[in-house]
Amino acid sequence: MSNAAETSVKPSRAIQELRSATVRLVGDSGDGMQLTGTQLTNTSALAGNDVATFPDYPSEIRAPRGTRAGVSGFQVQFAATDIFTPGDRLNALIAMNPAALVTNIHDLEPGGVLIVNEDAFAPKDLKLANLDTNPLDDGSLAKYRVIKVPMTMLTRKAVEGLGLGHKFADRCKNFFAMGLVYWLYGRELDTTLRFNSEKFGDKPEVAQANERALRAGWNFGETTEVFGISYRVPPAKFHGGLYRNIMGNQAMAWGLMAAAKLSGKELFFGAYPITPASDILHELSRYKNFGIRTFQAEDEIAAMCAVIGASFAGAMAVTATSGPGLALKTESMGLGLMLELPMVVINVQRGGPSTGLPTKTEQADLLQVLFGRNGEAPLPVLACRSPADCFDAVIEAWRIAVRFMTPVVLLSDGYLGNGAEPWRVPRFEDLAPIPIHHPGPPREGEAFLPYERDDVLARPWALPGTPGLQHRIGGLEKQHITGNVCYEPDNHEFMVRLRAQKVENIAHEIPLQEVDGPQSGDLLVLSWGGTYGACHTAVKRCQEAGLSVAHAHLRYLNPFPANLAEVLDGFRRVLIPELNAGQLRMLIRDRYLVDAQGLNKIKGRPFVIEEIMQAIQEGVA
Amino acid sequence: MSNAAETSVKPSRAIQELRSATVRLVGDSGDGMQLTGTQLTNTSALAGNDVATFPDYPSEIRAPRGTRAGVSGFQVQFAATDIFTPGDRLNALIAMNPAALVTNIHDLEPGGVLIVNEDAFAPKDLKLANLDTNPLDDGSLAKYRVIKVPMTMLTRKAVEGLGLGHKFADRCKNFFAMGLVYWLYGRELDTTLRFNSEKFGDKPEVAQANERALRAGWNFGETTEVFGISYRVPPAKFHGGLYRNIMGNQAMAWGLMAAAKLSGKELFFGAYPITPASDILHELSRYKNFGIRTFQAEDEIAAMCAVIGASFAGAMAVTATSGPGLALKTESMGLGLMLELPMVVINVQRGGPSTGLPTKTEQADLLQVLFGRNGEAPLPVLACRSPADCFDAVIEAWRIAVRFMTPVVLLSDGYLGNGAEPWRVPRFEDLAPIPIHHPGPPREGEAFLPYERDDVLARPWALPGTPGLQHRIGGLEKQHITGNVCYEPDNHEFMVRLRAQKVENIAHEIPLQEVDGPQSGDLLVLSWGGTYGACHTAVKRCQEAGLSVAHAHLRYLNPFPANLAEVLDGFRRVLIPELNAGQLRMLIRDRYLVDAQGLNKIKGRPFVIEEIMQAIQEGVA
Amino acid sequence: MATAELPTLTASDFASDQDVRWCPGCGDYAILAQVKKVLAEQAIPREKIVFISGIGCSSRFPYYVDTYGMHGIHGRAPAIASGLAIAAPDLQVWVVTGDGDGLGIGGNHLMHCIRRNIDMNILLFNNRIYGLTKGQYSPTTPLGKVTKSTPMGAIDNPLHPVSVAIGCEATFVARTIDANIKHMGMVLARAAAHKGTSFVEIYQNCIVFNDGAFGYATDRDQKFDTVLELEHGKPLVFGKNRDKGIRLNGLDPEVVELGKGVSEDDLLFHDERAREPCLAYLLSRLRYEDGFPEAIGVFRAVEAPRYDEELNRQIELAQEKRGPGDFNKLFSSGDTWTVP
Amino acid sequence: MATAELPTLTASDFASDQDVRWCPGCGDYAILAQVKKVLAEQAIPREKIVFISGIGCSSRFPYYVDTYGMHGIHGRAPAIASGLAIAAPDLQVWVVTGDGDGLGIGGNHLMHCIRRNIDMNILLFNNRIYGLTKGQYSPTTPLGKVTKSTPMGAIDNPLHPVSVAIGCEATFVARTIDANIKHMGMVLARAAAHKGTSFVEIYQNCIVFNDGAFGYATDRDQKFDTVLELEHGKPLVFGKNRDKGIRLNGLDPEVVELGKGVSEDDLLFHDERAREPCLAYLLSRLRYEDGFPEAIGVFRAVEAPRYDEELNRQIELAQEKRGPGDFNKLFSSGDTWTVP
Ligand SMILES: Cc1ncc(C[n+]2csc(CCOP(=O)(O)OP(=O)(O)O)c2C)c(N)n1
Ligand SMILES: Cc1ncc(C[n+]2csc(CCOP(=O)(O)OP(=O)(O)O)c2C)c(N)n1
Ligand code: SF4
Ligand code: SF4
Ligand SMILES: [Mg+2]
Ligand SMILES: [Mg+2]
Repeated sequence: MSNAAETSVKPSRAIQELRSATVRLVGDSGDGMQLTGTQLTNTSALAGNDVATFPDYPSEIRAPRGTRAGVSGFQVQFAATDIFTPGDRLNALIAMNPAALVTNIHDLEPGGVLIVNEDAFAPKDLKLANLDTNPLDDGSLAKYRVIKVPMTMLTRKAVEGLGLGHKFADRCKNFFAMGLVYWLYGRELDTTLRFNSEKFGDKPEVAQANERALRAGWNFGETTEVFGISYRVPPAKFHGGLYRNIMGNQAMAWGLMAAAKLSGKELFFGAYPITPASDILHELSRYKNFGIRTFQAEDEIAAMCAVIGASFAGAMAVTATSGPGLALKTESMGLGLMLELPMVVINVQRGGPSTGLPTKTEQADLLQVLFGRNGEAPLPVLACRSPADCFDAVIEAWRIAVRFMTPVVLLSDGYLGNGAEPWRVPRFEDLAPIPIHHPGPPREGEAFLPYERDDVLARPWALPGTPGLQHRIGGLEKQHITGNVCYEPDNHEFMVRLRAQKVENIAHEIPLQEVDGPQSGDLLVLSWGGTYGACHTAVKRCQEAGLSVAHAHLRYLNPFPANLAEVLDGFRRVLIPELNAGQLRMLIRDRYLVDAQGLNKIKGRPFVIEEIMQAIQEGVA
Repeated sequence: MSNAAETSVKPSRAIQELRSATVRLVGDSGDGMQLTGTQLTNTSALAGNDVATFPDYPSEIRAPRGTRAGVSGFQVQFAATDIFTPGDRLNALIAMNPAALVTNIHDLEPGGVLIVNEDAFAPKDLKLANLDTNPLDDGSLAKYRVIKVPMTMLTRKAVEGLGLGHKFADRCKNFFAMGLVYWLYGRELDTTLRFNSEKFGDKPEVAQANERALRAGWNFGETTEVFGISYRVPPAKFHGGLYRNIMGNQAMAWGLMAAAKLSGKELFFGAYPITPASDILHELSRYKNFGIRTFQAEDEIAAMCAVIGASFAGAMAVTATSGPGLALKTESMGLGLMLELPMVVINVQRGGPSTGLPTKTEQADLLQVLFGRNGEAPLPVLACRSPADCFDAVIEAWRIAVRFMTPVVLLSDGYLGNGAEPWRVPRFEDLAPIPIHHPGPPREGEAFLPYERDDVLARPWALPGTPGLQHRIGGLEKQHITGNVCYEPDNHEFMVRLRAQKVENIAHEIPLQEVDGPQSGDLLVLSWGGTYGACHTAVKRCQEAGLSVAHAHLRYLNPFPANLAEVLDGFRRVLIPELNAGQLRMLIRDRYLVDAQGLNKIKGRPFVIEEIMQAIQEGVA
Repeated sequence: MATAELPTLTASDFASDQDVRWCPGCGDYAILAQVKKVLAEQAIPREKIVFISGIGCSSRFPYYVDTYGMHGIHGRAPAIASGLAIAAPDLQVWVVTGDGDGLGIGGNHLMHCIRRNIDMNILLFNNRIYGLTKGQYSPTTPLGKVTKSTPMGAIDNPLHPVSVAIGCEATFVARTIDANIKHMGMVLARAAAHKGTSFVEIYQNCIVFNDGAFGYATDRDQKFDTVLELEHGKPLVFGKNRDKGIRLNGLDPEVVELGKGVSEDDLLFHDERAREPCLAYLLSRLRYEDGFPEAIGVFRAVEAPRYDEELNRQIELAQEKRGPGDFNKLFSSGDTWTVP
Repeated sequence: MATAELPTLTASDFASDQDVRWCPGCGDYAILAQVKKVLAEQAIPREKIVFISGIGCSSRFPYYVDTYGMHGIHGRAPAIASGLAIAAPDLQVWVVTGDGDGLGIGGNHLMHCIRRNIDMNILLFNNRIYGLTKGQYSPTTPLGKVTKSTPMGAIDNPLHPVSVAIGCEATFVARTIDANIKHMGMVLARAAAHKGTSFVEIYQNCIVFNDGAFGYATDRDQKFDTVLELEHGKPLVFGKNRDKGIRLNGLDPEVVELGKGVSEDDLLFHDERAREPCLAYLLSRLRYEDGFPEAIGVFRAVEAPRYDEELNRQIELAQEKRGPGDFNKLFSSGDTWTVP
C-alpha cells in the first residue's frame, strides 16, 4: 500500500527479509482462528503480498473444548513472489492450546517459530488433549523456537476496566495472538481495526476489547525481548490493477451472477445445503437486488428438478452440491440431458465415500459426474483450478451450456471453495457477453420442431409464453427432429450417438490444451482441478533444477481438448497427480492407451509441493 | 416327451424335418400374443426341443388398437440342437393385423411362411396402421409364402352356440392362430388344453371357446390345402434330468430364495416396482410360506435403505431395480459400502438414458454401477448370461457378499429377465451351502472391534440382539479396527485402499477366466451379460468355418478374473460386443492397455448372431 | 400468431397432434376432456400454459394437450413445476400426477410444494393402483386388496390424499370423480382460479388393473348415498332425496335423517374459508367403509402468502433499498488495493 | 453376558465410550440424558435396542448410547429402521432425526413409515434450523426468520410436525420440550410403550444458530401461559394458577378464563384414544403466535394394525395353508419333462 511507510511502526530489533512466510493459527473451534487467519490474509494482501490460504475445521459445529477433535486451523502463505498454494512447511505456528499444538506441530519446519498460549497448558488441558506429559517441558519441542506467552492473563489485563467478565475477555485472545503475529511480520493494524469497528459497531465494548487485545499483542512483541528478530515480506510484483481477496465459493457465486447478466438471463439457483458448497447459496441469497432467485429446496433431487423447470422457463438455472448430494441428482441430471436444456451443476467435492469426511477436500467425484447416470448419458465436465478461477470457470460452463443446449458439470472442491487468493478485479464491461437465441413465433402454417439441430447439433431453446411454439418434452427417447416419443430401434441408436457427438463437438470450440514448459521431454505432469497450484509450482521448481518436465492442466475433462493426444505424445512418461485413487488416469489410459502413472493422495488434504517434486524426480529418472 | 408318439396326430401331407424353427407371433397388445408365444414355447420344450424366447411389447399398457405403437410380439426358437438365442431371421411370422405385419415383416426370411388374419385388413385397419395400400395385394409380400386366413370369421364360427358375443368370441382368435401353428409344426394340443382348463376353470364358457378355437385352427391346417407342407423339429439332446422352462426374473427370484436357505438366512426383499424388474418382486411375494419377506417401499431410496437396515439386522437383504431406480440408490449404496454389510443389488437393465426405453433391453448401466457413487467407492459387480443363469449368478452374488462383507451388484437386463429357456432342475440337496459366521457374546472384559479384519479383509457381522456386541456404525470415515469416526488423514487413505483391496481380493476366490476355443489366435471375442448366447453361437459357427477366434464371457466385471491379462495376451485382436457405446471396452483398455475394438448396438434389442459373425470375419481379417 | 389476440378457443384447440394412448375405457379420457374444456373457458392463451407430470399412465397427460409441457421423472413433477413457476410467474402451471407418482415416490415434493403455496394446480389421479407398471398396490390402495405385489392382500394403511394435503398446510384442497363430469369441470375451474397451490384429488377408474375401485361412488343407484357434494355456507346434505345429513356430535360426525326432528340447521355447515383447516380435515375423514358418504367439492380455499410472490417482492424490495445490482461496485467492495 | 439376566441397569450403563460432541449448552444433552434414563427404566437389555439416525447434529445421537446403532444418511433413518424392524421384530427400534433430516429431505420416508405403523419410536429434534450445516432455515422455521440462506427472512410457510404426522395416519403422536425434563421422560416412556410407530416432536434449543427459538415455552414466567399439558380425559386447562382453558366454539378453539361463568365442564376434554384424529389435529393447530398455548403431551395413542406384525402373520398363515416351502417341489412345479 502506498502509505505503508508512514503508518508502519519502526521496529526496534533485527529484521530479516523473507521471500515468503507460511503461518498457521490453530486453536479451538470457538477460538476464532478462522477470523484471525482471514484478517492476517487481508492485511498481507493489502500490503501487496501474494497470498494463499487453507482453512481446516472439524465437521462438528463445536467439538468439545480443548479436545483434538475440536481443533480448528487456518493456514496462510504470503509472499513477495507469485505463489499458488498456502505453502508446505510452516515457518510459524501459533497454537492456542495443547490439542492444537500436538495435532499441528509436525508441519512446522525445524527451527520454525512456535508461539503458544502457555496459560492453556494446565493439567486439565493436557488431559483433554490426551497428553500424559506437557510438551512445553518434556523436550519434545527442542528443535523449534518456542515462545511461550501467557496470552489469557495478558488479554484479561489488557481489557481490564471494560467490565467484561473473564468469559468475554478470553474471547479476545485471538486478537492478542493476531497482534503478536502482526508485529512479528511487521503488519499494520489499521485494516483489522477498521474491520473490528465495522463488525462490532453495535457492541462497542467488544470492539474496544478486541482493539486493546490486538494492540497488547503487538506491544508484547515490540517491548519484550522474547523475539530476537522480526520479519518482513516485501510486496509481490502483480500486473497493475485493482485487487481484492476472494474465496472460491464467493468467486463461484459472483461468476454465476456475472454470467447471468452477460447472457441477459435471470439467475435461478436451486440448492440444498451441504458442506462445503453451502456458502454459494449463502452468498447468492444476499444479492436479491441483482435479481437473483435462490431456492432452498427440500432435498437435492428437488433442487435439481427445480433447476430443470427453471431452465425450461428460460432462466439461467444452476445448482450446487457436494458428493452425496450429487449422487442424489444423478437421475434428474439424466432427465436434463434428455431434455437438452442448458443448466450448470456445480459439485464442490469433499472426502468420500458416503458421508465420508464432510469438511475435507478430495477429487474423487470425477467418475461419478462422468458415468453416474443410467444409460449412455454423456455430459460436459469442467473443473476450476484456483479460488479466483471459479469466477471464470463457471462463466465458461454457462457459455457451453447455452451454446450446446446441455447440462454442464463444473467440479470444484473444499480446498478451492474455502481457500482464498488475490483476484485482479475485472471491469464488467470487459467481460465477453454470452449470446443466446430463442426462437420467436413461427410463420403461419410453419411447424415448430423442438429437436431440430443447428451447426453444433444444439436444439432450439423455445420459451413457454412464445405463441405457436407449444411443445412437449420428456425423458422417454425422442424422435430425431420432431422430439416425439419414439421407440424405434434405429432412432434410438441414432439419438444416443447424436447426443454423444454433440458433447464431442465442444472440443472444436474450446482452446487447445496448453503446455507449461517444453512441448516434449521426459515427463509431462497432467493435472486437473484444485491441484493446479501445487503441480504448477512443483514443475516450475523442477524445471529450474534442470529437469525435463512440463505441466499440462486440464480445465476440460469432457470432452478433452482436441490436441491432447499430441500433447501426450511429446513425452516419454506421463504423471497424473490426483487427490483420488486415479480417476483421470483411468480416462487417459483408456482413451490414449498411454501407460500414465498416478501420484495419488487420499488424505482429505491438498498436495504439498514437495510430494509432487519428489514424484517428478522419480518420474524423469 | 415319452408318450409323444401316441398322442401326436398323423399329418396328412408332406413333412419336412428341421434342425430348428424361429417363429414370431405379433398382434395388438390386447390380442394375447404373449400367452400364445408362451404356450408354443412350453409345448415345444415338452416335446424335447431346446427353446429360447424374446417377448417384445410396447411401454403403453394398451396402446390404441390397430396402431403400430400397439404392436406386441413374442418370438420363439425351438430346435433339435443346443441354441442360445431366440434366433435371427424368422422362418414363420403370424400377424394378426396390418400394423403387426408391417412392423415385423422385415425380419422374415425370404420364402418364409407368413400367416395373416385377412379379416383384419379392412380399410379402417390399414388407416390405423398408416398404410395407403393393402400389403396383401400391393405385391410387397411377393417374396414370402403368404397364407391368408379369415381368422376372425372362422373363430366366431367355431365358438358359435356358446352364446358369447362377437367381442368375446374375437378374444379367442389367438387360440385359433395357435392351433394353426401347432399343426404347422406338428405340436400336440394337450399341454395347452391343460393350461386352458386350469387358467379358465372358473369361466367354463371361455375355456370351452378357447379349446374350440384351438382345435378349429389345428383342423384348418389339417383339412384345408393352403399348406403344401408341414414341419417337424425333432427333440434335442440334453443331459439327462428333469427339465422345465424358466424365465430370467423367475430364476432370479428362485435363486434368491435358494441362497437364503443355503445360508440359513431369512430373505428380506425391498424394492420399488419398475419395468423390467418388477416381476422379481411379484414372484417373491408369492412365496410367503418360504418365509420370504417382501417390502414394496415408497421409492428406490427407501428400498435400498430398508435393505441396509435388514442387513444390519442379520437378514439376507436384497433389492432389485432398473437404471433410473439404480440412479436413485447410489447414495445409499455408498452407505452400504461404508458399513461393509452384505447385501445384493440387482439391476435389470433397460434402455436409457433417463426414462429412455422402459420395455427395451440394453447393457448401458455397467459404468453406472461401477462408478456412480461419490468418493472412492468400489463394489463387486457380476452379470447373468442367460435366463436360467440368473439362478446361479444370484447365489454366487450372495456368496461373495457374505464372504467379503460388502454389497454386491448383479446385472441382468430386460432381455434376460423376460426371456425363457429350458432349465435342468437341480436337486436342492446338491446345491452348495453358503457358510456364514456371526460372532457370539465376547468373553468377559473382551472388547468388540467391529472393523477388525479376517484373512480376506472382511469385518465381523455382529447381529443386534447379541449381548456385549453393541456397536455403532455409520457413513463417516471409520477408524481401522475400532470403526470409530475418524478424520485422521492417514487413516482415511488407509481405509480407502483397504476397501479397494478387499474387493480386489475377490479375484483370488473366483474361478479363472475360461476361454471357449483355442487359448490363442487372431481374435478373442470378449463379452459379458445377456449377449452370451449370440456371441457363443457366432464364435462357434466361425470356428466351424475355420476362423481363428475364441470366446471369453465375463461373469465377474469387478474384480476381473486374475488371469484375464494372460487371456487377452493370447490374441492378436480383441473384439468386445456390447449393447452400449463401449463400456466394458473402456475398462479393458484402461486396465490392460490393449486396443480392444467394440461392436456396439444401441437399439433396445439383443444382438442377432449374424451381426457378431460379420464383425468376427472383419476382425480376423 | 392468432392466439396472441386471445380468440375464444374451444376444447379441441387444446388437443395436441399425438394420439392418446390410454386403455379404452380408462378414466383418464374423461379427465382430459374436462381439462381441455376448462382451459378453453378461461381467457389464457395456450402458450401461457404449462403441464408438468411425473411418470405413470396419468403422467402421459401433457403429451395430449397443445400447451407447453414436460413429461418429467417419477415423483418429481411438483419440484420441476416449482422451479418453473418461480422463474416464470406469468405462466399458468398445471401438475398431473398419480397416487403412486404423487404420494409414493413423490410425497415429499408434493408436501413441500403445497406448504410453500407456489402458484400451480396439482391434479392427482387416484386410481388406487400402479397402472403403468401393471398393477402393484399404491399408497392409496385399501387394506386387504390383492394386487400383483400383495397376493395375500395389502397390509399398509393407506394414505388419504386430502388428509395429507391438509396436514401440510394446503390453501386449496378439493376432490372430484372422473365419472362426474359436471362436478369435475366446476372443481377444475375453481382450482385454476385459486392463487397458490391448488390440490385436487380425482377418483379415477383404472379399468384394467383396478376396475370398480370407486364403483360405490359412481354407481347410479348408490352414488347419492355414498357421495356428498360440498357447498360453501351450505349444510352437509346428501341422499337421492337430499334427506340425509351430517351432524356433529362433539367432534364426531354422524349421519342423520332429515325430518324426524332433525332440521338442516342442526347439520354441520361447510365453510371452505375457515381460518384453521380443522373442518376440512374432519371432512377428509368421512369414508365409505365407515358408513359415511365421501365428500367431493372444495374442502378448503383460503388466501395465504405464496413463495413465488414473496420471492419477487423481496427482489423488488432489495432493489428499492439497495438499487439494482452494480457489478463494478460489487467487485470492488470491501478491502481492495491497487497495483500501479 | 451380564445383560442377559436383565440386571437393573442405570442411565450411565447406556453411555457409550464416545465423548459427546454437541456445543456446550445444546438442548440435545438434556434429551440424551432423558432417553438414557427411560432406557434404564424399561426391562430391555442393551443389546435388544437399536438407534437409527440420519445426518445432523441430532443424528449424532446413536454414537452416544451403548446400544446397537447406525448413523445413516440424510433423511433416510425411517427407511433404514423400517427394514430393520421388519427383519428383526424382537428389537426395540428408535429413530432420531431433526427438523431438516426428518421433514426436509426425509419427509416422504417419515410419512410412509408412520402410515405403515411399523413398530418404532421416532424422535424428531425440532430446533427450527439446520444446525450441522451452520444455520440455514428448515421446514419448521417460522416465516420472516433471518438465517444464513434467508437474509431477508424466510418465505416458506413452515410445516407443523404434529399436523404432518396426523395427516398421514399416525397412531401415536406426542410433543415435549428439551427443557421440561420430567415431561420429556413421561412422553418418551409412553412412546416406548406404544406398539406401532410413535412419533414425538421435541422442541430443542440450538444455542448457536437459533437460540431462544422456544424461549416463550421455556421461560419460567411465561411458560404456564404458553404451554398446555395434555392429559387423557381431562379438560384443557393451563395458566400458572390453572385458571385458563380451551373451549370449543363450533370447530374453533378459544381461550377462556375459568370462573366468571365458565367451568371446567365447558372446556374441551382431551381424548388421546379418539377413533378419528380430528381432535388431535385441532390441538396441533394451537400456536403461540395466534395467542394460544401450545399443547405438549400425548395427542393421540391408538392401536392399529402394524405392517411388521401383519407381514409375519401372512407368513404364518401361508405356512399353515401351504406348508413350509419345499424347494424340490417348487422347482418341479408346473410343466416339466424328463430327459433320459
Ligand atoms: C425412478 C423410477 N422408479 C420406478 C419407475 C416405474 N414406474 C413408472 S410409473 C410407476 C407408478 C405409476 O403409478 P401412478 O403414479 O399411480 O400412475 P398410474 O399409472 O396409476 O396413473 C412406477 C412405479 C420409474 N419410471 N422411475
Ligand atoms: C444428501 C445430503 N445432503 C445434505 C447434507 C448436509 N446436511 C447435513 S445435516 C443437514 C441438515 C441438518 O438439519 P437437522 O436435520 O435439522 O439437524 P440439526 O443439525 O438441526 O440437529 C444437512 C443439510 C448431507 N449430509 N447429505
Ligand atoms: S392401465 Fe389403467 S390407468 Fe393405465 S391407461 Fe390402462 S386403464 Fe388407464
Ligand atoms: S449447532 Fe446447535 S444443534 Fe448443533 S450441536 Fe450446536 S447447539 Fe446443538
Ligand atoms: Mg395410480
Ligand atoms: Mg434442526
